[in-house]
Amino acid sequence: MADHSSSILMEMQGIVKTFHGTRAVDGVDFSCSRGEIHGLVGENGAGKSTLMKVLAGIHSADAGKIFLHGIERRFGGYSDARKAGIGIVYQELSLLPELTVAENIVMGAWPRNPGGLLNWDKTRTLSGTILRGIGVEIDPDTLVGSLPMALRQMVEISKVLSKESELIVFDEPTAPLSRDEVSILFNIFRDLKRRGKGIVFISHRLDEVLAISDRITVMKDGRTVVTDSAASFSEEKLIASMVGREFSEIFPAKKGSSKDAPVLFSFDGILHMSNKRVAFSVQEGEVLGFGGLQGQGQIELLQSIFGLGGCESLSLQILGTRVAVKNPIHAMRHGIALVPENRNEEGVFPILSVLENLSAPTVDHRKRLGFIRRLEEHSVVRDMVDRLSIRISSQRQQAQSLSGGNMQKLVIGKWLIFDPHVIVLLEPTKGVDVATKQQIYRLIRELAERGVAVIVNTSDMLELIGVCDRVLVMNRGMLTGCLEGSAITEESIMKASVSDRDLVNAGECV
Amino acid sequence: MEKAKTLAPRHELADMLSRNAIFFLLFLLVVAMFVLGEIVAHGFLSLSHIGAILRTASFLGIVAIGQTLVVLSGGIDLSVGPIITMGNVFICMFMNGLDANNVWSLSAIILLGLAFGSINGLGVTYLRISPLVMTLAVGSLVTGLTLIFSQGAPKGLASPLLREIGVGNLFNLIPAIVVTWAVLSALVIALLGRSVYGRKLYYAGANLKAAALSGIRVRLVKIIAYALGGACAVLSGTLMAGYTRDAFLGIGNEYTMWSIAAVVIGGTSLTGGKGGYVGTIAGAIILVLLESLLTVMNMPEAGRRIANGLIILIMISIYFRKRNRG
Amino acid sequence: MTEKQKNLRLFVPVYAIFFVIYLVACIIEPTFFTWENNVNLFTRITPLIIVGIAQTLVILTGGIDLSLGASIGLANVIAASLPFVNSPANIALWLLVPPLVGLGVGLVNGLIITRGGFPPLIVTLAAGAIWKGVSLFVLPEPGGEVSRGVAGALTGTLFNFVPVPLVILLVVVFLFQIVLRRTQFGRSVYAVGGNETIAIESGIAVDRVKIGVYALSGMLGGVAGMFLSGWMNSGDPLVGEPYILNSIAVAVIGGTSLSGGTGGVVGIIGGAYIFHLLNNILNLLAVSTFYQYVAKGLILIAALAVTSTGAGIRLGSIFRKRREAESG
Amino acid sequence: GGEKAKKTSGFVIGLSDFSLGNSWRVQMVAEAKYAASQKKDMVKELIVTEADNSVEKQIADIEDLISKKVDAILVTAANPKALVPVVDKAMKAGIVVVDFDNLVDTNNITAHVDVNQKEFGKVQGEWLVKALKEKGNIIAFNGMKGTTISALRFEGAKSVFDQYPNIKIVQEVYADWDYAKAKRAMEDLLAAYPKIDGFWSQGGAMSQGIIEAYMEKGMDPPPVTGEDGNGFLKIWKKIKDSGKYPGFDSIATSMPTWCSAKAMDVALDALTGKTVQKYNLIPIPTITAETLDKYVKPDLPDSYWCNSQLPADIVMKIFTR
Ligand SMILES: Nc1ncnc2c1ncn2[C@@H]1O[C@H](COP(=O)(O)OP(=O)(O)OP(=O)(O)O)[C@@H](O)[C@H]1O
Ligand SMILES: Nc1ncnc2c1ncn2[C@@H]1O[C@H](COP(=O)(O)OP(=O)(O)OP(=O)(O)O)[C@@H](O)[C@H]1O
Ligand SMILES: [Mg+2]
Ligand SMILES: [Mg+2]
Repeated sequence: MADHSSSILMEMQGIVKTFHGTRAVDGVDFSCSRGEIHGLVGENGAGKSTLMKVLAGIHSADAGKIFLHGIERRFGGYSDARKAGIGIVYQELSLLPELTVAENIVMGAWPRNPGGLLNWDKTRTLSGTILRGIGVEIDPDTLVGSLPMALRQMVEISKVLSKESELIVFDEPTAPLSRDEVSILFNIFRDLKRRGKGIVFISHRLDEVLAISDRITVMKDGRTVVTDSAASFSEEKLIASMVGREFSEIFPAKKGSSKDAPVLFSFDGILHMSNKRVAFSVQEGEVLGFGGLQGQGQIELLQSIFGLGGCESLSLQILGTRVAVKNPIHAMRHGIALVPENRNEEGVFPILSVLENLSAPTVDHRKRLGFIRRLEEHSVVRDMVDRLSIRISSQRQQAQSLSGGNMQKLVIGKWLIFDPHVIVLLEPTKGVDVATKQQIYRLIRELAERGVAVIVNTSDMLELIGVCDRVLVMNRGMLTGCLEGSAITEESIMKASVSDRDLVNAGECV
Repeated sequence: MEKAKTLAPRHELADMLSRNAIFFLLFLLVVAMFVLGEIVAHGFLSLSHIGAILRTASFLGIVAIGQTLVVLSGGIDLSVGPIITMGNVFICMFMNGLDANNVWSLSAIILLGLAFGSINGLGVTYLRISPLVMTLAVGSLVTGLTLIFSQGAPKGLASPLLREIGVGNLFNLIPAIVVTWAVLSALVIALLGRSVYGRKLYYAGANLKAAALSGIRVRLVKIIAYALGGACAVLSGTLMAGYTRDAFLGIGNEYTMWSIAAVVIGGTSLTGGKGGYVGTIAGAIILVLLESLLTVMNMPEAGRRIANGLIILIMISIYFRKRNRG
Repeated sequence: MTEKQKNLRLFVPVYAIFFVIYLVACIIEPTFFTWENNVNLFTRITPLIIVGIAQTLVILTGGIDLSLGASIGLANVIAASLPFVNSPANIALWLLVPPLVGLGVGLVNGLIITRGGFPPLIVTLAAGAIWKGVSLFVLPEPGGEVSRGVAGALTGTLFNFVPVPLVILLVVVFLFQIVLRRTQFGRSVYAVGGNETIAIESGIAVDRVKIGVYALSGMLGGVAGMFLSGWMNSGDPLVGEPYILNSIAVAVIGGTSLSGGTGGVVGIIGGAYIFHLLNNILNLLAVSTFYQYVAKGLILIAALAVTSTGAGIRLGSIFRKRREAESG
Repeated sequence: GGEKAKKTSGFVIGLSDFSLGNSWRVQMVAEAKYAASQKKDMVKELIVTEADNSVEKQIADIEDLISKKVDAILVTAANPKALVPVVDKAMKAGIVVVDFDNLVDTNNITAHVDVNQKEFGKVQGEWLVKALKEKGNIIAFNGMKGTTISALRFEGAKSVFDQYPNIKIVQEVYADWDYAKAKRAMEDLLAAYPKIDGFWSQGGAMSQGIIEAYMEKGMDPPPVTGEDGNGFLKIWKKIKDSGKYPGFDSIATSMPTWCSAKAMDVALDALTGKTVQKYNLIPIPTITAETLDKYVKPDLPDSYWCNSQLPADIVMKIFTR
């Protein structure tokens, strides 16, 4: 530790931050040295992002001190912190989709002519250089809104790199990235490290944290549980200190293979984006996963099941009967449910109550003469709150006052009340902590066992491997992999996700 | 969960109190204004004057039913003024002063209101035009049609029955129109609080995408809100014809902004999905009461405008202080 | 998609509609395509363009300014109440005071909105009522008088040929195009309207930008009020009323989205023309005013349907953005 | 214009009205149209524009009429000052311009056709003072705030009231000549003032609203001045004939709806080279309880204005379904 203190870049002492009585950060000490990658982990809501936002001057701390190079500093806002050399890559991307890549990168610090007017040429060349520096080739004039998520994350990173900060905080930058992209990012980390910058790296992917960090801090309930060198942690140990107990197995046991189980659901259609035919089916008791790099047509394929378009000549069968689905209402009529990926925009009603949120798809099931049977609604909702152990103080509590994980439970819960035959889950554990993840995995398994056709799309490789009985891998709008049982490994998924062999066309996949 | 359950009752009570605090506040404001009026002008608090105020508030209150529904759905309706005038002009034309025409005239006028309201709704949902400008355009359209059909000179008369509703009193005390308003209010409050449609309206207003992805026909829900908005506006115009007997062009003009002000003062959020009609009732009464108070105080036009602006500012600062405190 | 493509998508429809109407007008009514008539049109659209820009600035930040009518009205009555002798001092006064009054109105709006965190629609609605009251206090009924010299300067011609309103409108549009495109303030406007939190996190002084747009909006309202006082040769406390909603319509037809963050002033001229061409043609065709309302309603709906980037949704498009994204 | 004076027929005439907000204005326009139809030999076309109470739109309307190269423009102005430049422009273009009803504040115009609005208010005021025996609290009901007519009429009335120290105007109300607004204001005023001795009302439909507010409360209305709207005259006659409200009496002054037709005559005279007077005053008849029966038209609708030159069949076409 002694040699650390000589090169300490930033130190926070006794930071406290309260939101309306909730102690988000409760007396935390945290530091980062030159050339150090400091991993920060903890459950959802542990206070990681809040701590970092205090560091960046976005929140002002209720108590505590921040030192840069041993000098105490107070930041009135992010621009202060940025001038002092702190950069932050936000967890929720801080990019404006309607503006160009170049402008997003320089935003807040536009290059200017001597006359004071913005210099667009300089903006373009500057951002182009930075992007190329991290191995990304995008036209700086492209609108960010038309980029895939992974590229957006890269733009977000460029945005911070352009500021030449001394300490850079990366708050869950890897969530939308593929393996390759993560390794590019880690190369950037190493480069920054070599140049003596400090890095704070927050992630829920513990293997990544263990792989890249020098030191790791674990937070829980707004406090620091432990800070130690990365070498002294194993994944099990990390999880144990995060959740405060031993964690035997995150994933529930899979169902044994049963080739002759009846087919619950089958899909056949031509994907718009590739004009290729895609077909698959789900057997009883089976959890079907979709994998591959992001943006290879998985979302189009799966959303079309719910009547949101994306496929032509669509033919869906439920228990052998053909069903026509042109919109979500048709889909629901046939018992199809979809849990969207973007919880805040597509999933919850933030200003409505827990009760109203959970009741949304099924209000029509509980009506008499156009009016809602309120007692029944209340009890149905209470049962679901209990079943998913959603932490609320009252059914009339607004959804926006819940934590992210609990919000996710609302989104899943409302479809469980609907009691679907087929459920499509898009990124069901995005931004959800380990304990909640475990619960959601159990739930998925339970649904499958109860005869629901479960289809999961996730960018988390471990999740695919741990949860799914069968995994379909897509690449460029084609099915390029169909893996089952022990064949589901990281290597096989990776191989399939870069393969160009259209299995449906070759007749190798149903 | 055990913990949550035992905690629940106290939370619910505190919840309810804070939820309803605003209604107490609005109620207090109404009382204070009445008392102030009585101090300024003896007779302000007489039953007949209260009746007169409630009657005027009824016209506004009924338009504001539609405005509340539209605002809850996440929109706004600037066409209510022209649609009120259309209702006022056309009902007199239809009825022509004869009770025999009542049934078909009323049905026809309500259909007209529903039709133009639906045009608003269709434009907002299918053509994806912002409600602010869509309803503005429809307002212009409606004004033109009203002028063309009346050739600038409204014809006909309200029927005796309508006239009775417009100016008559029940038991020599309560204006019949206030009773009409009360009945409609009860229906709307039940619709919003208890019905499936009402709930869907909140869903659509609170998060359109999430509602659509929960299998709610958000377009239909919105179109119905606008259609009901149109119906409420023509109904209000019709009742105004009962009050004035003849039709007047431009009778609805000021109701567009008034109805929005009533909704806002009543605490409904202009971003949709939050609020209800109870507040709007208070909002309507407060606005009319203010107008009346300013009349007896002999306030010049300039002062009236300022007072109207101030009361809105004061109300929103109360709502938002509360919200910011959490 | 690149920015250029987006801008084409935003502004081309407006001008397409404008040219179609203009061409049809030239064909059906010979007096339409006279220089005199076109000069009349320049004069009429100038105040609408000025307030259209004002409203666009505010809308770009995700706000709205319903008090524009009041700032126009207040500046207008104050302009008409100023001494109207043609002395240089008076002319300077006349050119300075109304915009400053508008600026004051806008500043107050901006301060209330940012300090209180209140919704702009309600604040400006209420503030509009208050300022309208003040205008009625300054000049209870239409009247007052404006120096003919100044009035002539605003609505006359330069070098006996170039109509001053045309110059004004071109300069204003050009100026604000530069402001929006090339200044830090202008770019901040887009950032704030795109996403306020992100703007804050990018180190933009969001409150200052907001106060700035409301102040500018008020000031432009003041300029429009001044222009109108010159054109009308007098003051009218309620002259701004129709401009409240018309400015919003023009901004939207001009390609600016009411949800903020996209759009600009390039489409404004087309938008303002679409608005005024119709009355002009129908007047020239001697069509009853009654039909003008209907025609205006219909053309507005048609124009909006083509240009509006409203917040409604198509079910299939819930994931559309992403799909576009993924196909490149 | 000199060269146009040679023409004797085929004139195109524009009428720029500032608003069509009430039945008086509708009838006024109808009078012009009727007059034009009676003079088909001279008037080829009458183009009516309506400015929706907007000064700006009226200026634009007149500019368009100039572009259209009409022979004459009849104008009733939204604002006396605002139209001066555009009238100048029309005069410069050699167009005959005649203003009427609401005049334009200029001398560079072919002719004015005026009804003495001050006199209108003054006659009403004098009658009210006499009816109240020079003593009492009165309320003044004005028309639309900001219109010249409303201001001039009140000025005339006030000049009378100011001479009598015992006549007190306790309140001025602006009810836009509108029935509903007047009635609503009355409901408040009745609560605020225990006793009002009389009303000076500029007329329109306001007088009717005032009286009906009293009658609906079962009270006896005091003297109320009014205008010659048929609806008001009918109520007045009903009250007079019933004898149930002894406290009520009235006088109605009259603003002729045919002032537009008169303006057209003047314009045609100017166009055909006849000499026209610069200032043409139309006298105002007054209606009292004695002459009431002569004016009221029980068979015609309420919205009809009795001082009219329109034949009954046209009136019926305008005002009935
Ligand atoms: N702006 C805010 N207002 C109110 N509460 C907040 C705010 N930001 C965070 N919180 C609360 O503070 C706590 C800590 O949140 P924070 O975002 O720091 O967690 P986190 O550790 O980053 O979690 P995650 O892994 O989910 O990103 C949570 O209870 C959260 O709900
Ligand atoms: N924006 C907010 N405003 C008010 N209260 C909030 C806000 N965000 C969170 N909270 C409160 O803080 C509590 C704790 O949230 P937090 O995110 O820490 O939960 P958590 O236990 O981490 O759950 P999860 O793992 O599901 O995220 C929430 O239950 C909520 O009531
Ligand atoms: Mg959380
Ligand atoms: Mg976080």
